[in-house]
Amino acid sequence: MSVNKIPVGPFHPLLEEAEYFELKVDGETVVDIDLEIGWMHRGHEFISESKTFTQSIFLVERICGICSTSHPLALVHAVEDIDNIEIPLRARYIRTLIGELERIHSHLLWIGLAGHFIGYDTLWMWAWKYREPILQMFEMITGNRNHYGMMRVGGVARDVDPVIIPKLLEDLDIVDQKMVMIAGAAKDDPVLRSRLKNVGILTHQAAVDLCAVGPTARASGIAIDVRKDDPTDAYDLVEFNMIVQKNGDVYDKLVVRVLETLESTKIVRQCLEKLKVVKGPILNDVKEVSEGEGIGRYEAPRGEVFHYIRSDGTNRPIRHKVRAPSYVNIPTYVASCKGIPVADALITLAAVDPCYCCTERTIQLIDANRNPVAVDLLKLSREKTEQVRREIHD
Amino acid sequence: MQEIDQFKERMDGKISHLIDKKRRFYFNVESENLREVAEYLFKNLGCRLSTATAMEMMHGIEILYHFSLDRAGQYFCPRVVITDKEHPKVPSITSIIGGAVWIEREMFDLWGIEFDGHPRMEELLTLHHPQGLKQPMRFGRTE
Amino acid sequence: MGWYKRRLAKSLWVFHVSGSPCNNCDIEILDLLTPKYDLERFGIKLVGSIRHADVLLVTGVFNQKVAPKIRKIYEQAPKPIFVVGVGTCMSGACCFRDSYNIVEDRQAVIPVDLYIPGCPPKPEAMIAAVAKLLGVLNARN
Amino acid sequence: MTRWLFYLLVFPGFLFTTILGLLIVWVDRKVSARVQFRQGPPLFQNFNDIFKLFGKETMIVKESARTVFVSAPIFAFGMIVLLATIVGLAAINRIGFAGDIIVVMYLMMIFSVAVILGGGSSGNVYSSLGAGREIKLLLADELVFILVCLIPIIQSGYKLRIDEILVAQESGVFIGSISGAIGFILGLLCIQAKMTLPPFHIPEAETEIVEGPFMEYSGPLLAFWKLSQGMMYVIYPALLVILFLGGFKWTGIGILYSVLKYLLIVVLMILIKNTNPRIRIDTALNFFWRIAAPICLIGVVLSVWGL
Amino acid sequence: MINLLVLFIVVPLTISVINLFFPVVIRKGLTFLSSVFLLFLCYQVYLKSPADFLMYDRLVFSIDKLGFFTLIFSQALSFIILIFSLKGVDKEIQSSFFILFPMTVAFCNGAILAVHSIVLMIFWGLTGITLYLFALLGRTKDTPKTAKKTFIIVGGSDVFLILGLLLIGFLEPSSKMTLWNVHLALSGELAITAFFCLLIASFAKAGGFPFHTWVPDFCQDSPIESAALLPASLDKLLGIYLLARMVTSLYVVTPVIYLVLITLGALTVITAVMMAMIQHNGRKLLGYHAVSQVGYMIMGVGSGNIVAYVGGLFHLINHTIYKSTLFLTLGSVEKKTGTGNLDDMGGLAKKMPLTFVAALIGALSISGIPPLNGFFSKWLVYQGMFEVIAGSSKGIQVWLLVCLVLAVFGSALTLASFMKFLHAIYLGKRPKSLDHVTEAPANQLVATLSLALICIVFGLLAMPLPLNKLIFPILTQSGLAIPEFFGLYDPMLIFWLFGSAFLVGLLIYFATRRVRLDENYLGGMESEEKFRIVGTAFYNEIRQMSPLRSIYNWAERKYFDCYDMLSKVAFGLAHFFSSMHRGLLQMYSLWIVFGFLIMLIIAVVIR
Repeated sequence: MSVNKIPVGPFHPLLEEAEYFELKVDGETVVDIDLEIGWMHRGHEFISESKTFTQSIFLVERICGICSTSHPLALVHAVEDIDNIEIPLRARYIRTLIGELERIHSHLLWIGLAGHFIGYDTLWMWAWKYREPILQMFEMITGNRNHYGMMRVGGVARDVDPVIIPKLLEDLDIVDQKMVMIAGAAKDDPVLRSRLKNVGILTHQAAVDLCAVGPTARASGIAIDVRKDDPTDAYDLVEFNMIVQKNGDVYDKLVVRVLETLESTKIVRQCLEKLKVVKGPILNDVKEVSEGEGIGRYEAPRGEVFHYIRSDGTNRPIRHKVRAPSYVNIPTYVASCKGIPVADALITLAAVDPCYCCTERTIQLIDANRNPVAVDLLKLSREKTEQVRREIHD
Repeated sequence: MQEIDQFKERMDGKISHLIDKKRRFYFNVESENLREVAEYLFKNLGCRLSTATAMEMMHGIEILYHFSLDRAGQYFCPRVVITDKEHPKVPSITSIIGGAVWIEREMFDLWGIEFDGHPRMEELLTLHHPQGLKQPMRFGRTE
Repeated sequence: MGWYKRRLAKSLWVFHVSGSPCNNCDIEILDLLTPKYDLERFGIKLVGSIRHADVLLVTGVFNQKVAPKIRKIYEQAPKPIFVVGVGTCMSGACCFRDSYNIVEDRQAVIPVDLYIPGCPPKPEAMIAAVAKLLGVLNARN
Repeated sequence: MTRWLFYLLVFPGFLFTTILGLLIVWVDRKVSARVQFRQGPPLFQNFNDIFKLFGKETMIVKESARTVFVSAPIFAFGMIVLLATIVGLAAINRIGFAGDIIVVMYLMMIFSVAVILGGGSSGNVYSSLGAGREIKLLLADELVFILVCLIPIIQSGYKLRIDEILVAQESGVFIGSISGAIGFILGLLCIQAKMTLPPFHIPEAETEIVEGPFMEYSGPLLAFWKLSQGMMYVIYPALLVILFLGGFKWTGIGILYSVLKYLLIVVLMILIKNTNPRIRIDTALNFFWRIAAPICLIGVVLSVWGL
Repeated sequence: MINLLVLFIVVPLTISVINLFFPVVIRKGLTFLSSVFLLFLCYQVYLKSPADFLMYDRLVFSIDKLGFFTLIFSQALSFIILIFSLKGVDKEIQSSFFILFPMTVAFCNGAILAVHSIVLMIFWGLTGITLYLFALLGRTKDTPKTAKKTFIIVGGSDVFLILGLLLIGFLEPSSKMTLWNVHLALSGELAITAFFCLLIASFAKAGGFPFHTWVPDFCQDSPIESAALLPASLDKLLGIYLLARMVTSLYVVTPVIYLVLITLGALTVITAVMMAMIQHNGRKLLGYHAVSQVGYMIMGVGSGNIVAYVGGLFHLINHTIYKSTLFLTLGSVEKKTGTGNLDDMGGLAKKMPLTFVAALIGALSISGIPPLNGFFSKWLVYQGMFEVIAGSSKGIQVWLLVCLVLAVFGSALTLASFMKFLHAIYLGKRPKSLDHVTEAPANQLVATLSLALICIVFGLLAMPLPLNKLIFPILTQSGLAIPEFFGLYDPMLIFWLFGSAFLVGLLIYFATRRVRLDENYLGGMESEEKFRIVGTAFYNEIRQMSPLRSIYNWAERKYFDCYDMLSKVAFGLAHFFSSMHRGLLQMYSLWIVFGFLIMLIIAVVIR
């Protein structure tokens, strides 16, 4: 038997980020697989220790661009956990609203990319076309497409303008309608089904042993969801179902994500309806954080985000631990990728919706006064462009 | 919470410094009892190992394991304190929990904590690092 | 050569290099290809192999591990090749400036022709920048 | 001699097929874009792409067998030009020779040979993997393609010349019979696979093996591959039109019919392309050998009895 | 006047005997001289008309056009293989090799020239013995087993040959045991039995299904020069020569037999090529192809159509040419790298460019790529097949169409397995251990390149050279009409058109290129030795496909190998009987009673 090795990465069109897999193959069958990470490691946890809690929020947002509100949410949960800080009801709904909108956009993103990975560009384009209204809703609510900066310890930073709520609901209806269509297209397409069914199976036992979380675990029949198990924010006030499938193959992971998106639109609608009614403050001003430790968790689109904060009573943490969902989901490849063809192995690797930025976080925050200013950057950019142009003219 | 009471009863004498907050339960455990505690939490209680946090304190290096009891939304956090800062060494729990491989590798990588019985004690994030970055999270690393 | 540059400006094949970003710029770059922004209108296409590329879109702060690889990628690209730095990270290292693991002088790793600041840059900004790049190419006539 | 050079380089051959092919690729990209709610590229996009590639650097791998690496795409290009000339002459000028259909069938395999030689010579692991997939895909579709080609041969009374097959269709196109319809549908799938279009773009799967055999190619050499692929867009559907739809006519309303027949096949191919994910190589083998081949064999048997 | 034909046998045989007493260098020289002399002799024979030979020893040796056709190629091939063997044969076997070589040529010539049945039997048997001796020269651990297997299959088939020839002599006493102009009608059990006896002999010699199993083993274990000489060239020539004799001069064949032959041909093509695809050993792969190509010849010669007959004969010589090319290039590679395992090779195209070119041409030719010679002969066979099909009834049409599809698909499979062969040896990433490899020595290059050149020439000038000069005379002599296909498929036209298109491409490339050298692009990783794909694993998917998987597994357990199955049965029976001999008197008496009963029952039934 001849065994050869295929490198996947660091730059490979399969995954947008830099990572490096080494597939040991016999012909086209993957015999063994090894992963080397560290290409994204930026040292978040180290920077974080020099930041105030409020500054940290902006830093942890930049752990990952896709789940860019999950990390701040988990962080503020962790800080609130130290002193058991209560937050206003309206803020709770707004947090849930943002979180669920993000889940929709993240799942749509994965569905699209999964389509791209198996060479189904139409699915990609369709999914991303309907992801765009969600980003627009974000822009209406928070003023930015990504990196919203909405979370604060004790509440949220920005209120949802009641004027835009009807418009948001209207947009949501369209998205909902299209989601049903995409769900139908993705679930019932026989070719897609034959391509993904029984591919890269992660058994229930392996998922338990490898401590998988989120849709990866739920597709393998483990019914865990932080939103149900340890409800924070408004999750105990809204109605939704937990989606659990049995087989743990790529197809089930797809189904879990598609159905969860529909549940999320349900939650978003409930939140928006409530926001019409519930009035009140959106931020409990938290003056200081006492000594102690706190754990914050939030169900990000990829699974449980875990933040641990240890405070010594000052306004900065002495230890800030971040554990992103991909960090425990990616190692499941050892259980699901062996003995299957290369083509299947690659889609299986992509099926946990890996986010290496999250995995290799260890963020370190920077002082606020050293934060780069946008105007400077624009100037820099312009100068550079001019410089290039001058070079060209010469 | 009956699980916590059960656990306290079962592990009586092996755990100390109990902090029982709402849905969070912190306690200290000696490194020789760590595997027993982990096995009980993982196998008997059906907890999931969420992650482990290493931190360098004045009195030594602490490793705080986070076990999540998902059906109750409860966190069990055994804390292991290692006083030997130069050569920190702890028994590995990879043989009990498969998911601990990366978690322990990362702690070895960033703090230099060695895990006895780990199948592949190798750097996780700074493997083949061109500048040879070693244990960046330890104090006195550069300054 | 003027004729050729015009052809080049109308057919830019883009290769995406990710040097320790937060993933957001990468997703926004992909977003550019999708129905709402559709860069294919300008003849811009995402390619998988560096050998086919005309433009490298670089994102991120470059940690020390990935920097040599990015250099290698740049050297392996067939000339003429243009490098576009997307995001604040590329131009100013964003909030990662104090980390122990990033490269200070990114210009030394890969000579950037054009920066697009923003965290992440809005797709419209990127289209504007691409249009500028086309202008630059046309200006080389 | 001059006449043959004209055939080769201008009319059914090089220039005509190239220009038409690049326009058809534009149709492909445009229709795909419309299916995906996009605008799509401008009309002369592919010409710009090709001209641009001719001005780029050619990267050649130091360790590779350089001569093979360089000559493989040109070899493929030459073969496609030759194929275009033979098919075009038979379809339009009605100049054929005995057994030209067998020659065409065998010439079609050369493209895969060139892809494998070019991919293999670079020494790249992805290219090798892609070369392996290319040859497996060839095996998968070849069996069915032989059977598909047999159906018109049998229906025309064992004529082995393209022009005689066309003459035999003047009383009624072969797609009108049951076996002809079976042959046409499976032929469409075979052509999809021969052109490595989705769902059969297994050898050059971008997100798996990074364009496979074409991965190391750049500049003019890549342009030759792209040109060849563009020209395949002209030849292969045209072959299907010849075998099952009665070929092309250049008089009166016939022109419109000819263009419509051709576009019908192209649009069908684009639709198949855009509504299916890439399948695995073993699925492709299973599909062609165990599902398509028996069905096509039934078609052959039916055509023997003139159905 | 000395009989020229006798010289064909006497000269090499004498050289072989003389060689016994001289050192290796002189052996080589003498063998070479004799080979040159025989070639010259061939030319002399060509100048004379067949009638000239009728007066000499008509009953022992004679020559007609078919014989001459076979003779000239056996001389030419053995000459080129001799050039290859002049340098590079293993030191240990060199001395015996140059004794066996002329001997083989002599016996083979004897079999071709024999006109009397008894003479044919003798020489036929003798070639089998030299085959066995060559097999014994092998240096692998399986050599004795392979040699035994070869001897039993080929020698066993000799028995059938003798039986068949004797039966013909008995049925047609007027022929006086000659082989020419018998034209026996195929009716009656004895005639048919004789036909099938001869068929077995010819199939076993040429390696047709199901008597092919010795060929791959022989190719794997014996010296590679002998593999190129015997199973690839001389044995093919002999076997198909006999088949051609059978269908043209020995018998008047009925359509049913043609159907059987075509089916057997198609089966040979497809079974052998499917086995070839999954081989990991280069020689074994070529060995299976040596079998599969026989299928086309059987189809062609045995289809009863004149075009296909021409195609079959043409395919015979084409096969000997390109298969020798492939064996010899593999030989060069093996001698340089020291291994025959495809897994350990790769990327040799840069180190052995000329050998690669020869191998490439051979591979393209065997896969039937126009305008090379392999395509021309296959094309003739297909065309003939179509004529046969067009003239049959509908049910038979379907049957023949399936055979035809298998044959056409067989050549796609051939292409596939040769792409794997080429990729595994010459393309892909080169392992470090092969960095020292250099180009093959001059004599080997001369041999392989000249063979490759013949491939091209026979492909392009198929009509004027081999067909007009050698094959059409056979037809006229047998009283058959020369088929009407002039001015049809023109390889020269294809060649010129393709050449011009290629030239245009080259011009464009040279006008626009700006070359820079670089290492492999692997997503930013260094190009390391471990990142390589060997070609051998290409067809794992096909091997794993059900139901092919079980068939392959059976084949690897030798369920389809008649020799192995028979030997198993024989050993099983022997074991059974030996276990019965316990030495107990009661048991023996029981046996006697039992046997007596059986005889009684038989006697009763017969009455």
